[in-house]
Amino acid sequence: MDLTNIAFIAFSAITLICALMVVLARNPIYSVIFLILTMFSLTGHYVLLHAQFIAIINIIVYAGAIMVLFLFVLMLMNMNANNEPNKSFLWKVLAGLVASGMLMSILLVYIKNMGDMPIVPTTNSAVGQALPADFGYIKPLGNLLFTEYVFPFEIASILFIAAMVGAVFLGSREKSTNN
Amino acid sequence: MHLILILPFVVAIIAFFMPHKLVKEYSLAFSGAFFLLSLYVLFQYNPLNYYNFTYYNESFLAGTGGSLHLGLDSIGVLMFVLTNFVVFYVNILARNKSYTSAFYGCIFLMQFALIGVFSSLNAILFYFFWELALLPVYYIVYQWGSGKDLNKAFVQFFVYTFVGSLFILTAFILFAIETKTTSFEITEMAKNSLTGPTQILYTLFLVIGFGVKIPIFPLHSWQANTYRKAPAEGTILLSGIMLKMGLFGLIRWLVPFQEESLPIIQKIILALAIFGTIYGASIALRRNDMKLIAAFSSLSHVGLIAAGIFSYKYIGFQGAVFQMLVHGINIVGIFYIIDIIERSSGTRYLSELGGIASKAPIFSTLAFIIILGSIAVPLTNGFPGEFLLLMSVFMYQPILGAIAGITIILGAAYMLRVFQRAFMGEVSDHVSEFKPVSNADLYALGFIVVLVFLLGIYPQYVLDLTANGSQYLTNLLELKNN
Amino acid sequence: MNLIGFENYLWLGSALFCIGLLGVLVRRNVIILLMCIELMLNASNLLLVVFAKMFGNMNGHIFVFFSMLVAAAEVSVGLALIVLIYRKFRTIDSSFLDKLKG
Amino acid sequence: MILAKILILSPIIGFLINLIGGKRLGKVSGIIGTAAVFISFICALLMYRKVLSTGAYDVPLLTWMHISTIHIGFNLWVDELSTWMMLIITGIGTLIHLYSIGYMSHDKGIGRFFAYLNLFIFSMLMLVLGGNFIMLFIGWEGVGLCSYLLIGFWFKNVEYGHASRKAFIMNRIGDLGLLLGIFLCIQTFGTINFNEINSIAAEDLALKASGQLGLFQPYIYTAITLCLFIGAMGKSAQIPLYTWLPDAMAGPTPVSALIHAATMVTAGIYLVVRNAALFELAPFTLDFILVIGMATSILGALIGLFQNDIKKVLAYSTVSQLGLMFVALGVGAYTSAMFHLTTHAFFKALLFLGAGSVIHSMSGEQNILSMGGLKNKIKLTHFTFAIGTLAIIGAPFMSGFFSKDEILEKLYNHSPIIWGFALTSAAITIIYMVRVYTLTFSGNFRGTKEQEDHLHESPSSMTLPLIILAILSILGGVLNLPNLIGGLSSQKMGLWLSKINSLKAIPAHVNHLSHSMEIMLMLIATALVIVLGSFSYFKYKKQRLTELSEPRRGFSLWGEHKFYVDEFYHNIFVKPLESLGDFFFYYIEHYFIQPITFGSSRIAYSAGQLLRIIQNGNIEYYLVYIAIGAVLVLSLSMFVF
Repeated sequence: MDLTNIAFIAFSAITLICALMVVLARNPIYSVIFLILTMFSLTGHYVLLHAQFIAIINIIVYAGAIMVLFLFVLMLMNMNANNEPNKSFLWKVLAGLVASGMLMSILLVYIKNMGDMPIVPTTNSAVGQALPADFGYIKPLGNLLFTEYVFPFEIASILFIAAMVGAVFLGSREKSTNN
Repeated sequence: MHLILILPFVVAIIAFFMPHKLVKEYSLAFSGAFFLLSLYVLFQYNPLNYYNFTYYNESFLAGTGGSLHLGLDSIGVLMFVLTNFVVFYVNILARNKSYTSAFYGCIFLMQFALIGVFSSLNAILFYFFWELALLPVYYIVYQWGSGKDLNKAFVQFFVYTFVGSLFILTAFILFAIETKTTSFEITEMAKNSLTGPTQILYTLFLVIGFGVKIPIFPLHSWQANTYRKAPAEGTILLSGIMLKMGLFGLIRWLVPFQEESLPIIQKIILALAIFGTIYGASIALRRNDMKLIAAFSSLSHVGLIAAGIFSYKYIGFQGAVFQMLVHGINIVGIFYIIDIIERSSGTRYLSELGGIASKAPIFSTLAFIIILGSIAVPLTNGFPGEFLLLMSVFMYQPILGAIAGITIILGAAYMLRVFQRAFMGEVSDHVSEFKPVSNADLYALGFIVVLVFLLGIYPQYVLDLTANGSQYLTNLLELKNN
Repeated sequence: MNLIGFENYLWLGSALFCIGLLGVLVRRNVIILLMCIELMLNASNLLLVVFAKMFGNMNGHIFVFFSMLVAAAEVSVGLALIVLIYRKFRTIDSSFLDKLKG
Repeated sequence: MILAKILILSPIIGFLINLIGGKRLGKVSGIIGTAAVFISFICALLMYRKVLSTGAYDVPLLTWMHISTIHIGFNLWVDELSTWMMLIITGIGTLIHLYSIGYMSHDKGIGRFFAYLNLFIFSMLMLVLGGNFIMLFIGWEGVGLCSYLLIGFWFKNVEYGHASRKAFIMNRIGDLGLLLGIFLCIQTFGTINFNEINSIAAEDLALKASGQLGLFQPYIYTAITLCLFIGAMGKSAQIPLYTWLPDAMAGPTPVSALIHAATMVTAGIYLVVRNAALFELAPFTLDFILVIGMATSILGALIGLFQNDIKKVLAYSTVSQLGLMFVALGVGAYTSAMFHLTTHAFFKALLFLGAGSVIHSMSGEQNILSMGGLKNKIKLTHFTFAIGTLAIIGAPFMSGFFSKDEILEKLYNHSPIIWGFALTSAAITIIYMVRVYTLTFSGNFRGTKEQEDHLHESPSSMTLPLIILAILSILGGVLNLPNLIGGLSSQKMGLWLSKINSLKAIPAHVNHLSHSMEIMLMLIATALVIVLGSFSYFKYKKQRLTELSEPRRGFSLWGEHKFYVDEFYHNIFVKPLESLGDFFFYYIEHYFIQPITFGSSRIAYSAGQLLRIIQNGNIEYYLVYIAIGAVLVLSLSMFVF
């Protein structure tokens, strides 16, 4: 039971509990807060998995930007009160059934394919060869991104612009109709 | 060749964007010019070459097995002239009405597509034009049609023709899969041929696909409804030239690929076609709506043509091609007459008509001659074709020939009934205010009358032209059957 | 150094995904719906990173990168839409938003 | 060559002038029309001389069509038979045109009338001059068309329109038979040229006569000739296709005289004679023709007995006489049939024109019950009509006597029973023709006062043809006197016609009747005429209107209603056919054809209705669907992978 194991268990527990709280919290503000906590714990996992860059942008983009956006919108709508009506019991049962069905089927797939998976983890990658020294660093990521994936990268930037324009447009049209 | 094809397209594009006031004269002038051009092409035509005016460009539709391979064989050149003729008449007729420029654009677009259909030597290209030809007519029927249940009729028309087209495409794909060819050029395709069940499937699919358009007996229900609802111009386009697309398709894409003769299918289709002939004629005997009568008479006539094609004989092909041309001319005339009557008296129902002959003698004389042409009186153009067709069916099977012959009796019965009810007798209320028929209309009908006599007295000109095409098909069949 | 079984990560990712799904299904607030979708996205991100480690290949990281990007775009447009809906209907309760009824 | 062309073209030019000139020409159109036919008559006479001196010849005009190896051209074949027919057509045609100038002078459509008449002459000339079946068929349909146009000449009358349509359609039924016969000829012989067909048939006849197998099976000949005879039935109004001819009397009277008595209806006879060699090879068909002809002859005569419309009586008499001609053909007496055709053309045209003159003077009245005692009012008409009546009943030494006697003699030679039947038909003819004559011309006038005041003799353009035809009706017998009277070479017409290809091939029938037997037959016929003629004359002379018009009972009622044949046809053929059309339209179209599309659209529609329930617009449901779908896919993937 070394430190990483403890860290893994701790992070996992926080992730699951916070995720559950996101779903269960009555107040949307609490949900957002718990979601942020989930993000942080996931960042921890990323660090454990040698994905330093991902960990950092997870904090910056998700916890920093997106969550703030959520909070902002909630504030804008003045939605901190616990005013959401409950769904019917039947609906909840159905949702539970579907979600657990999903979990079960995913797990069944895992179990079925378990033989193909490396059971004993090594310090190296599972397939045997040693991890490169700079695994998860920014430099190889950048290399990949700007050589092999340069086209999707550009496409993504266009998508971003489109989203930005869309968001601005959606926001502004409302104003003009209000006037 | 490609210029002949491109020109209507250019004209169509221009027509779409023209102001409504000018477009009428513009399109009349261009359609007339096209008609003259087509006559020029006809006289330039060299019957010794199998395909004239060929043009080949690989890059068009590349990747689908298609290519821009155009050429007119002798059957195609006749249909090409007929297309231009019909479009010209549609434009003459449309002169009396106010249509937007989109209408004229559609007509020229259709002309473009039809020329493509009749000249494409590549199956995929053929299918491309086939579909393209349908689009404008959908629009014309839907936009300018009238009468209640237009939607219903339109949907019926659409579903039928569209499903029919899919059958054609399926047949071509089937051919490609079965013979493992990647080329859809007709010259390449003709080197292969189908056997056994695939051949039956191919035949069946093409017969269904083309049969919808022709229409062969059980696939005809769209016809009467659409004819009634469509504007006169649309009806003329549909009956004058679109029907010929189906028949032409059979000759071009089915007959050359028959490996062994298909006794059973051939018999079934012949029987259906002949049954349709009698069926259409007997329905036409008692109908009140003139357009409906014309629709069912059309069913009757094309049934006979299809029967002639499926008798797989030289005279059958000759007769079929001749009759395709003649039926195109006569049915244009008949719908033109119906339109004049409807415009002048406000009705096209026989029960409300009568005595037009006293009001408009010249018009009635012309109408009578065109009607004679359609009931195949000797020395009019209907006779040679019907003679050849009946003969070929008779030679195939005397009893079928005799049954098919009943159509000439029934044809006379219903057509003369129309003439008697509409033109003879006492002047009815609707006819008493019969507006005089304009000179232009009389000249237009007069030209058709001239054609009626010309083709009736000297059919050999056309027959000489198509002899080579028909002989080619006959030889092909004999070669493959031996 | 790292002795944690990969399968544990799989359990974790699946559980997280299903919690997100549960949230999507039971909550009526559209914003929370969106947040639960983020949860599901994060679950898949986690697994992508795990597989990257497993195969010693950084392509997985790239995908995480793109998926974050798409998530950001999605959230920005989605929230704009929610604001619009809210202004129009004065509610963001998904049970009442059924104008698309066919 | 040029003569034949002028002969053919002259009427068509007349037709075009009259058609285009129309009303502007006025009365001139009659002169143009008559002149056109007269020119043809002159040509026909000149051609007769040429044929007399140099024999038959061919005039090719234009190629109509090649079918593989078969060449079909517009070529005229001028031989003894076609010259003969030409002379009848143009000669009688000229007279009737002349007559029509007077008869139609009050009609506004006179230009149209003469146009149609000229077109008819053209078609008829095509028919008899055509050197092949297609030419014949063109003329054949052409005369049918003209007949249609002329019967429906007064097109405002709906009844006339029906009559004309009926005539055309019944003719078309016959035409179909003829067309099928042509197809069979092409299939069998590979040619449709009369001469070639006849020479093949002649060869076959010779082979079969010498006991060999021959070229073709007999059933082929039977099929061909039956098909051809169906055509002849339609055109020559034989059972079962005769009902159009009486109705055709709706047309102007000159038309009835020209088309429905003298020329067009004899086309069937011409067709058979033209292909006599073929028919000779098919004994069954000849017997069939004999039976049909005999039945028609007697039926037509019986119906004629009970009709009151003067033109209807003449029409049924035409049907009956045509039947007699077919009987003659049936026993192989081809030239006798042609002889009777000729004399019949003379006296029947005369009778019709006379009837027209009567109708003209009676201001359109056609019912003989309203006439009577006209012999003093319209003397010339009466005189010529009387000659016509005498000729048709076969009074001694009139033309009809010789022609009928020749047929009867040949029939007796064939079989006395057939002779008996034919004699019955002739006897009935005597009764009803004398009845018509008596009721019309003797006794007292039974019409209205105005009609009586208005009675007048017809103009000279109408009486001149009557006189000429009367002379021909008397002297027509000279053309073909029996050997008994004129010696061995007296049968001029028979000798003339025996030169044509189809008759050359046929071996001469042996005449085994003795001269005394022939005299016996003649005497029997003469006695019949005298006895029955006077019986009928005195029976009807004194009858009053009340007696005549009292309702008929039993057999005569049947006769008055033409034995209900029209009604029978209407119920057996026309109605079922129309109901079939309605059945197709209202049931098959609606319950079988339409559902092919509308059924499929209905299936799609109801499927859409079902699926609509799921599509409730609420995002929550959609999410659940997605989730359930995902679960299902995942669980399925377990089994697949």
